[in-house]
Amino acid sequence: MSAETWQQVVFWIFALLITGAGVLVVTTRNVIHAALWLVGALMGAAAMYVLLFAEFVAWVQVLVYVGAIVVLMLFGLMLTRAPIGSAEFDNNQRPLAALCAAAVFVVTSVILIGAFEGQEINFARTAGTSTESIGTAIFSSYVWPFEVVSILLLAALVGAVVIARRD
Amino acid sequence: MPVSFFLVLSALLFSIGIYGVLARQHAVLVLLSIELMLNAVNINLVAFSAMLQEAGLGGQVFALFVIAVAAAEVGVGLAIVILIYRNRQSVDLDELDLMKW
Amino acid sequence: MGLLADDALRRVDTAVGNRLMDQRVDFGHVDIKVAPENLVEVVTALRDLEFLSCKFFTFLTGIDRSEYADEPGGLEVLIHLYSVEHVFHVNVHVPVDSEHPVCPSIVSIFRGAEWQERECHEMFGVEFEGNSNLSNLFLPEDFEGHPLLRSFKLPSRFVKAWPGAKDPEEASAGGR
Amino acid sequence: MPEIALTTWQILLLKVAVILVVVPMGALVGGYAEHKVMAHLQHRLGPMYPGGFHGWATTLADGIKFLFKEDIIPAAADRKVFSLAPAAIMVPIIMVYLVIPMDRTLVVEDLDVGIFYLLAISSLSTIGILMAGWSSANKYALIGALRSAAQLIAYELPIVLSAAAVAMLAGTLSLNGIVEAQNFPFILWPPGIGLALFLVFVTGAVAEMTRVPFDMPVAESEIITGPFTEYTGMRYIFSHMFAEMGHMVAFGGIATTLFLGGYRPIIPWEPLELIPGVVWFAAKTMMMIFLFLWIRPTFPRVREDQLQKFAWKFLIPVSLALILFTGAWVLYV
Amino acid sequence: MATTEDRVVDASEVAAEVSRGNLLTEEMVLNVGPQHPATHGVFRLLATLDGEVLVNADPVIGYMHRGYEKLVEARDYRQITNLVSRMDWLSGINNELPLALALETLMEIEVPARAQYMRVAMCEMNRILNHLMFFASFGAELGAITPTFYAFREREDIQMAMEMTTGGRMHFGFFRPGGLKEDAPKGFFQQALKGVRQVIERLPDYENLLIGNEIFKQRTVNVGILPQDVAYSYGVSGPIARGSDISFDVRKDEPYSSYDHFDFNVHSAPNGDCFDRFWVLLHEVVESAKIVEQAIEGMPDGPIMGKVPRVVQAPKGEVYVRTENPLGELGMYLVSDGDRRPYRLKIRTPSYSNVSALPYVLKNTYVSDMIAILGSFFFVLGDIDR
Repeated sequence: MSAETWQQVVFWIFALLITGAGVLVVTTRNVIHAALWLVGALMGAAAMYVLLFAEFVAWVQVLVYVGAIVVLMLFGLMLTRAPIGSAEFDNNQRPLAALCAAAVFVVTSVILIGAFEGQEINFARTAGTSTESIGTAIFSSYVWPFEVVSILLLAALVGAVVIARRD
Repeated sequence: MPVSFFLVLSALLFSIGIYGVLARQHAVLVLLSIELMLNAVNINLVAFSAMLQEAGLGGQVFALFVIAVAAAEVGVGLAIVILIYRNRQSVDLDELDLMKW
Repeated sequence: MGLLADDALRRVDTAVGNRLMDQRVDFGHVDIKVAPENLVEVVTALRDLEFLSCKFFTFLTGIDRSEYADEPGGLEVLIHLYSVEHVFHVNVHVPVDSEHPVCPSIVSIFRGAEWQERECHEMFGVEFEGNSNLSNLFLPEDFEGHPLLRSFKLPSRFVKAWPGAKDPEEASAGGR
Repeated sequence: MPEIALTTWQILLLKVAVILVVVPMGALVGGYAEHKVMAHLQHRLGPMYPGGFHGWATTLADGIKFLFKEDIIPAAADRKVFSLAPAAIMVPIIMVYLVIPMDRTLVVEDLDVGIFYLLAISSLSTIGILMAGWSSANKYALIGALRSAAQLIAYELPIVLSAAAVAMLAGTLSLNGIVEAQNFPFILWPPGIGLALFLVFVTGAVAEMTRVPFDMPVAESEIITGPFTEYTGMRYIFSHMFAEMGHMVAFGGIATTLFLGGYRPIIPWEPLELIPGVVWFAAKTMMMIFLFLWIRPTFPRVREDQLQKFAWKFLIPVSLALILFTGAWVLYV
Repeated sequence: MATTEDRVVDASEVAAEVSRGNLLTEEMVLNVGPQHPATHGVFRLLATLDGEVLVNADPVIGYMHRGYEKLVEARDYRQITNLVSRMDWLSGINNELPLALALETLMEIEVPARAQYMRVAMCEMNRILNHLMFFASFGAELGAITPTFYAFREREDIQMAMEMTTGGRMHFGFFRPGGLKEDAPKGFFQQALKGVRQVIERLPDYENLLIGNEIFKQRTVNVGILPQDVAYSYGVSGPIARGSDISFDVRKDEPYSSYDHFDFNVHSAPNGDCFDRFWVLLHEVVESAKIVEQAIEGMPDGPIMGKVPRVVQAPKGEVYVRTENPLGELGMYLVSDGDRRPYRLKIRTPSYSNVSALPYVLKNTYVSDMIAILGSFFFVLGDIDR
């Protein structure tokens, strides 16, 4: 089998994983299970990034998203002891929501497929992007957004502390 | 590999996220759904970045920024949820119709 | 070394002598007898007065003298206090009614009395007025009777004599 | 010797097989070392009989004993999560070994972002611990899981920061590159900074492994091994014992790679180069493991709030300052 | 790093907030025990938690209640000697002493000097055994495992000496009203001296291992403070009381069994926290070792049994006798109506009174401090439940 086929196989496996896990996140009846399924979806996305030669992004995804954000979510859930178990967490607008989501999906897919028809990702050309080039990109072309994001993070940090403080 | 594979996957994930945001009552579950949507965006960005290699690494860099923003969002979001829970003993978004407490 | 017992008794006498039913020295310890209604006052004085300062709460228990040889008596609550400063002991005997034993609680004076009163309650059935929590401390919640009363016989004593009371051969011959 | 031609795939499989042997062996050796090192530090013999020589088979016997134990899942537990948790703890630990270079070529995959991969993967087992603690339906387990998560988040930062400083010194994120950059091990050179970074890393590592003095999440005398209270038999072995030992060996290897010059001799001197790299690596890793084991019988356990304060108010500022110093060193020296 | 003081304030402040109802957080009831490594036996603590703060702690005892006070009423005195040594199983021989003393007081028996010195030596050796055990367990509770093994190594030699004489390692049954069961066997004195000298020699090292450790200090200093007046009103005695600045030791205040012949200090510490309790405990070990040395070196010759009638039968009367058990004041109030059995024997055990102060100390502390406090309260379950 050619490398191309292998990539296709890997893509389909992880696409199924992401979709399945995503669907379970929004339908499962247990909040902790939902968070754990989100881990599955995120890991699948990380695998996608590896497939797309964005290794650095993939590991940042694992480190920050899975290692920190989801842990924080689980931590918060267990700490507050808010209802976790098999209670009904959905409201009564499920059909409407499904309809809405389906509409969004259909419309965007049609537009996207139409717009990017025939465009290929050429894996042969890509020798993988080195981490160094990402660093260079961040600190040259994108240094302003980087600073803005830093300030945003700082603000969020302060904000979270202020909100959650007991006084 | 056609780029539209990734785009459709991303659109699908985004729609799942939309469904979750609309249909869920539990605040944390809504946050989780938002994470799904952000990830859909990331897949898009990275796929475009791979497609347009000559144009630089903007896609990947922005994916990193999105992750950073997601971290900030979860931090503040979770703090709010905990605060609401502490004051109202509930994280049901449909019950939070008061603008003050 | 601390006070001689006679000196201690004199001090107790000056402090609360008019409240006592009986006072004497027994094996170097001051023995006083107090009616339940005067108990709180006497114990407070024993603790707070400078020249007594019996601050150390040793124990509180009951004694059922109903089968005491020759001179059977009633039920009494016994409180033992000790003065760390002046090194002397006071035994406070509080005679209570055997049928309906009631005694004022001294938890407000000595915190340690809480558990001891609970124990005394379950073991002797003494009601301590003012102690809000008199649930069983040692015994199971559904235990019936007050085991340290003399009228409460150890059932096993009747079913089977204590093995050491007889020679081993004899005991093993008796079956189980 | 006939030339054996192997395809990339075959080599990869072979390497994975080596890893799958190395990890359990490492855990076994770690377990045995823990028995004996601690015994001798405490003036006792430790296990002496199984296997003949100094009770070497004790760990094996222990493992076999656990194999035969009943696998109990509490009635109130969340069955799926409960049974998956040991795997979620174990798999990341095994995956860590994939990138540690044991010799110039003896590494499964020399990733471009090696350090980053290590840090990302090793943070994953937290999720397993949270899963275990929550699904056990036991208050002690839940408290343990929460403590564990809080601790791992807090101590991840010093580790990441000190590893980042190492990456700055080496000018690469690849682990092989880092080893090659260490003509003198980083612990010796740059003087002071390297040692301080090493100490920060080791402190963070001990906390990540939840060993004394940072073993609040599994404190036996308080919450009775915390998240793993309800686990029995093989699940217990995998989630706790094996994971702890695997973690310890892995962190020994990481510290060796980052600070002690990995598979290279301690000083660049020709005769020392004759000794194979694997030997150097193994010796240094053993030393690190001994250090970890030495810490355990020496200290009491710190309290949860002291632990958090230590991380946030001392370790993280110190490691940030060290990053600054490292940057200055790289730029101006 | 923040000092421990502001942490203490912190916990009580949070608890005060909770009680004012300002914070709507859920309280969780945690069952510590009956089987829990930190409780050393079947002891249950119902802990109401608010986060990591203990809002309320309710000890539940009685799992080991054997009803000694009832049992002794049906047994004669020679049987009781062996019964009481099972109360505080870590210091068996100390438990036998007050019973012997009570009977000797009532029956007016003179105990020969050699028996008295032997009693002191054995009681103090037993005290060392007991204190070393708590040294071990306290370390283990705080996560330091090494003290356990060191303590047990030191215990062994002394334990051997005890075993040589009495034949038992825990329940000795060796004191009789009027004296001892037997004289010391050959080699006992050497073995005992070897044991205590080892303890004196090595104890500074152990002190450094724990007391000199910064983490240990952080865990114990200003944790679980028991103020002096509270200690009095709960009747707390022994090393715990001395840790709360109460210089109260029966051996000094009302010497029994020739304790006035020996030169020793009573250590007390000012703060009443876990550290002080532990400090007192460790220093008592050295004092006890010194007493044993003095007793053995000055051991008089002579009989080991006074003039005791063939049937031990106490005359009518009531007496309260107290001794300094390793854990505090062990007292026996003996009411005799002239029978071979006691009419009533109230046993005042130290652990019972000491533990009754636990709810006070545990209030508004952290969960992890709870373990340190439980460990520093040095109790034996058999001694609580009797």
